[in-house]
Amino acid sequence: MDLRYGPEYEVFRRELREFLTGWPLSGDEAALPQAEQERIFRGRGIDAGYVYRETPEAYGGSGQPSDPLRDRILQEEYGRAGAPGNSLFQGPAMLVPTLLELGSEEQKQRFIPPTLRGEMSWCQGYSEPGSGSDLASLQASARLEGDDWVLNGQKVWTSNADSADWMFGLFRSEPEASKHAGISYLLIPMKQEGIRVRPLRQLSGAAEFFEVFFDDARTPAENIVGQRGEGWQVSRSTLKHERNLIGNPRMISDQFDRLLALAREAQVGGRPALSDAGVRRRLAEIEGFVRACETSNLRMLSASIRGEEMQVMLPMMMTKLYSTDVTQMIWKLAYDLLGTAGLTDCEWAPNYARDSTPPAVVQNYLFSLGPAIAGGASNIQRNIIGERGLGLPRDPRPPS
Amino acid sequence: MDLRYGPEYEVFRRELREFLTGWPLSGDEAALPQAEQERIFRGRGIDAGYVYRETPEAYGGSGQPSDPLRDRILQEEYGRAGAPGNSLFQGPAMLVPTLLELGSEEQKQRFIPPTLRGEMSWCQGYSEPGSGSDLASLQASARLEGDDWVLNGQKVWTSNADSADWMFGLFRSEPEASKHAGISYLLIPMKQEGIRVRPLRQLSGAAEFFEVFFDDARTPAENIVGQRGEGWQVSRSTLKHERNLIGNPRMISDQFDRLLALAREAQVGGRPALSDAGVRRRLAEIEGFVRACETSNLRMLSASIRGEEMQVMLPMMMTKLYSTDVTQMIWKLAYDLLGTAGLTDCEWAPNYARDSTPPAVVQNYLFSLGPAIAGGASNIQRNIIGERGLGLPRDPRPPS
Amino acid sequence: MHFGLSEEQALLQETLRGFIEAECPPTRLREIFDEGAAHDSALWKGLAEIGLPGLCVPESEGGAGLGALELALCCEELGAGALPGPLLFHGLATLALREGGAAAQRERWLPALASGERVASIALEGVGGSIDDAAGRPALDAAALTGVARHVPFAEVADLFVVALMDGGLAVVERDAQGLVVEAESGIDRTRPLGTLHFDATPAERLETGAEAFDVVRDAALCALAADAFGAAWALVRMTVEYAKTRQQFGRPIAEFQSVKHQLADMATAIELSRGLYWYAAYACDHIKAEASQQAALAKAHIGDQAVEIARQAVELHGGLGFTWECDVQIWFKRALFDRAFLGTPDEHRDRAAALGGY
Amino acid sequence: MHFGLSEEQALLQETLRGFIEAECPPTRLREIFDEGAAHDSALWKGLAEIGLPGLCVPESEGGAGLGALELALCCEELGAGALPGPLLFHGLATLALREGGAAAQRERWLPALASGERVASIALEGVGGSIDDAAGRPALDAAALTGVARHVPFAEVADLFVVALMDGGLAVVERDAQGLVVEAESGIDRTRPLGTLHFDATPAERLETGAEAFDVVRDAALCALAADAFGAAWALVRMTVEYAKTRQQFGRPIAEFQSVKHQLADMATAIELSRGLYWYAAYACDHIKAEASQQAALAKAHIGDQAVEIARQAVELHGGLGFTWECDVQIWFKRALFDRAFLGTPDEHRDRAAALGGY
Repeated sequence: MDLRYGPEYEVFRRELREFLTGWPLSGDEAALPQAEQERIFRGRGIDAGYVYRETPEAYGGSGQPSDPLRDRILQEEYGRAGAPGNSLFQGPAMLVPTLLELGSEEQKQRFIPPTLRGEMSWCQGYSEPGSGSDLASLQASARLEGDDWVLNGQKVWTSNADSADWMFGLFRSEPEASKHAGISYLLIPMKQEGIRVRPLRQLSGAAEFFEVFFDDARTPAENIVGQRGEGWQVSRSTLKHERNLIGNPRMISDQFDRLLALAREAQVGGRPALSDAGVRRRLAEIEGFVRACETSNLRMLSASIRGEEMQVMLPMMMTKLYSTDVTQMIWKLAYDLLGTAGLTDCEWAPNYARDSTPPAVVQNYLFSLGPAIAGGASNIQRNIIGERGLGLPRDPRPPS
Repeated sequence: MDLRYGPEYEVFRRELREFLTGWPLSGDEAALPQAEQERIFRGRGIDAGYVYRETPEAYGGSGQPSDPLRDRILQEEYGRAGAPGNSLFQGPAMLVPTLLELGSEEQKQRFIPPTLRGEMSWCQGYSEPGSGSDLASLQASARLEGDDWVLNGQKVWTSNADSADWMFGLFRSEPEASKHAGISYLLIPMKQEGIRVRPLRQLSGAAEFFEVFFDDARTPAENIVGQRGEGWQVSRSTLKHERNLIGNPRMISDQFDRLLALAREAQVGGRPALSDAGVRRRLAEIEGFVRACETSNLRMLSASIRGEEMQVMLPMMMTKLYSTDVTQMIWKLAYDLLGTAGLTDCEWAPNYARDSTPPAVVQNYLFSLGPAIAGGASNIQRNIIGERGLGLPRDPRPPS
Repeated sequence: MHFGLSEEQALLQETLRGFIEAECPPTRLREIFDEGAAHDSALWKGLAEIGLPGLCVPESEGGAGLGALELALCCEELGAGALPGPLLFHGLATLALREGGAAAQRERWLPALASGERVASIALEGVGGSIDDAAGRPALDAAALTGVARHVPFAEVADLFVVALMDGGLAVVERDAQGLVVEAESGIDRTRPLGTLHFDATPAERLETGAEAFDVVRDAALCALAADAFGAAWALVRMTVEYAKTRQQFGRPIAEFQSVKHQLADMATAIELSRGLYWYAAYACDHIKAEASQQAALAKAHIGDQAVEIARQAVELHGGLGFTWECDVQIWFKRALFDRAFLGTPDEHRDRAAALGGY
Repeated sequence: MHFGLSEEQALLQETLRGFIEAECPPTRLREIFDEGAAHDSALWKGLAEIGLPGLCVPESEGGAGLGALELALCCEELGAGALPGPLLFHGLATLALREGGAAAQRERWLPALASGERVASIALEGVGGSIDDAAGRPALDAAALTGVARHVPFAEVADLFVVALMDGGLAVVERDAQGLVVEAESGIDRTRPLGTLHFDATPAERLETGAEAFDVVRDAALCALAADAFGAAWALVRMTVEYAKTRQQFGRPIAEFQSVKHQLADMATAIELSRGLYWYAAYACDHIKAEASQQAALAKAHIGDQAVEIARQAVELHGGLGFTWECDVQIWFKRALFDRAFLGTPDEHRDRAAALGGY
């Protein structure tokens, strides 16, 4: 065990910090629209070998060898600087790795460069109203008619569906095949008559997701990734990339820091919250969980640096379930610390967040309920841990 | 809603208190052995109509009409006086009601009077090592040979097996019949060659239970309650009586009072525990659960007074699961309050209990783990609540 | 000895339940909720027809003369139906007038409140944030009230406010009194909007025995909120049970998955067994004064926590749907959040219960 | 950057694991446990042969010169095997001598401790009951020690005690020193018996830099206890997984019941993801002094709580069997109870962590 980064990486970090002093832009560039400024700085990052590191230069990346530790340093330093680096949008983060692995040469050339440049935006079409944790039961259909796929059905929980140029999605193309074998992975232009997008309001009142309705929408036959009926495997590859993004190591810790900042301002029973033994103890209890997340993350990073991912399969399966619970703990206490101010949505806004526009605690509290549902409900995660992680037998299945 | 008992019951309570001033015994009687004193005072209670109230006089009870409110008053006042009333041993509490409902006239005459007088003691033979929550899978066998049942197999978790004169138990008498239909309910003399009793030590170190081994043990053919193969139904009747004993309403509250007394003596971080906001809040949180138990109990008592048990079926199903959790909460906090004194078994013994021989908190803590297991594990209770209480479908069963 | 509902009490609940089912079924509730117009005058008129605004008003002033228990029993039904409207707070205001008002004050205000002709609300929280913290409340000097009261339910609708004062007493302020400015708050529960009252030398009348009445109203309010949360939690359990029976995943209703079934069993157990807690506390308000404050604090804290935890699980068991605005679960979830936070969080009431319980 | 075990560290764990599997399998463990003779000289000799008593002793005094991290890694294996014996405490005592002793003191005591010829233990708790509360500890006047130290592991076995003093320092007392009376305590964990030391003007030698060494030993001790609890908890999870696969009820292994499976998944998750907590804290003891005390307190509190909760569930999932003395679950359960309470409960260490964390 050795938590020092070593001289080579210290140099890398120093150079990177120097580079990041270039953000925010200055001079004439500072007057450009925000999106344009981001595009410029991201381009410089690609040229410097910091952004889209592993994507070949031919497709618009910087063609660097894989190096999870450099990735971590980049994440830390870009995060600290608040600078635009690797986009977290679904196109660059999920579709591009999938195309690199399974796309045709033509698809790679056509889709990857504009996606990385931010000129082509994507949304993901997986979930359906009837298919949540049991995703493979999806019903939206694709029928090959001449040179086109004809699409019908509905997708839900689609971020950015209102603005995206394209969707990558799963459709049932072989209705006769078994559940998992009848699905194809298609790329679909969003701006067409057969597609209608409706905002999906969350219980918090915000509308960050959309429903997408397909009514004889079309996409050319060649816009399929992988073979017909193999879409399920293709999408697993995407999910693998999602999982491989170990995630921002500071994500939970940042939330805990915000909780602490809130606790410094809050009152309990008319006295400062931090003078209350019960509050302090709840904070320290939560900090135990937060540090557990943080150190688990560090452990997975280490394994990935050394190519020993298999040795941390168990913690990798467990992380989502755990961090979901910890996030809920954090915002539950934050909500409690509001006292009766929790009765109103936006009343409380002391300087508790790092960024200048702190979302209300109430919003965070309500939002913290989401992860237990999204991307495979917590009960599904428990099945996976029990069966794949601990070798327990599968549930008895009903006659099918 | 009216929590006053009304004049008739106030008179009853006054007379009862007067009667209970007779305990402890005085004069020459005070010199008798404790067991003899208890026998005498219990006999006086029967004569006065206070003890074994609903058992006909012919069988040694006091032949009074059913009155749950008088029962409650008796429980409260006998409890306060620490006087011997209805025995909680399994003979009077479980076997006698079963015999009254399903025994032959001969069985009633032979077994009930000496059992109530404390001259014939009983143990219960239900659980087996392989049959815990799935009790009906029991394997101990009874084979009719001439005029005797011949018994083989093993029972476990049997209280008082070392001292009891008789056992009432379940045995598989019809090996060909289906699981529930092959069981008989038998009465068996314990003092015989074919029965061996071994103490079963609990994790706390105490040995309050026994294992009982049958090796061609015998009991006369007539010692069967109900018909051959109907033992499961007979035992359900016994369990019904067990459930109908709503239980001492003060059981959980008494434990909470002991927790409070302990908290008054304990230190946390070198200061009195009760000056600590976190401890006070945990106590009040637990008190919420305790009062929920107490008031639910009161509600069930009320329903039973008015013959409206059906209206409280749901809380009746839920009570065991809940009070098990609450008991664990109480002793968990008590154990915490010990601090490092929890490292040793018996070190801490301030005057926290009402009675003169306080069992150690550590023992209580360890013992509090038991109820989640005994008499149907908590998971089984949840199935019952879900299926019978909420009308949820049964689990899919494996092919049998 | 009867720890259960009398026929009259059961009938009261049934009547209100029937009214809500008929007049504010989920479809109508959804309309009101989305419009944010929580005071529906037709609903209020209907409630007035069955006498509910006068529930706690003495018979001599045209009411039913009932107490904290009957108010709480009604609140269970309000919570179960997530009924929009000021009935809970109106009931508490009438209780304050009954307990704290001189004869003339009672005669002056109560009849119009009993009939439902006028609507009252309560303003017990100042800027201190703690229910027993009087220092942050508005002050009454002669007959002029100055200060701020926050989180006042139906502040924009009520004709009359019972306001807790810095000196521990209570005062009555009319809606159209001079120097009263009402500012809407962006409340979390759209079935019960909130507002802030700003008083600037506003004419107000002190209730004769307001200090004693404050304790009565506070304790009854905690019971009423506990009951509302209890009703809301049971509604969420029922809703989730029904959803689990019909929602199919992996070829069977999710209710067949043992972990779902057990979660539902735990939710139902947690709420059902706390029913007696609010019953007893409310009964104590009416009949066992010495126990009322502690029992009310325990009931509010306990049921408030349980209800929100049940709501959280109800969201989770509804899957993606539960996370949407469309799904009615959110209406009850926010109802439970309101009941838990209004007049103080569980922690605050546990601190009070510990002190009142002598530990 | 490598947050994982080096080959040497992994080998250290494997070696100890192999030793325990071979020399103290459950059958042998059970014998030792039932006899209550937790210091088994054959086991100690075996540990000495693989160099473990000298783990934290500098190479110059015959040890391996390793640190708090390696000690904690060993403790994980000790906990996993519930190995009876004083190794954990002996290791901490050698750490105290290394950090606090003058050269002459190190040379005098460490070689015999490194070889395992003599056994040492620690006596950090006085009669105050709180780890940082010095007032209740024994006092050293000139070279005479007076007072009481409680909860001293292997008090009846150790040849040497490192004793925390009222003035914040540390002293060394030999077992056969005059005026030292050892009184056995009825400890909860039979793999690690406790005793009380009564000192009456007992000859003792002050360690040169004992006050600094106290902090080092305390933090290393908290990590070691966290690691022991971690190992014990994982052992309980594995044991329960195996039991659930074989125990049949209602015609199938209970592991097929979803609620059992999910409970096991939660147990495994709770413990596995806290591994890094003890790793990091122990690493910090060796390399990031500024973070060591807080991280050690958090790890001890967190893992101590998780392990006991896992043990409680392991008992429950073992059904009636889990409640018996016969069932090995109790051995690990009590091991976890010891690790949780020894040198302070989770609440106490959370209070310390809050203060150390600046909140």
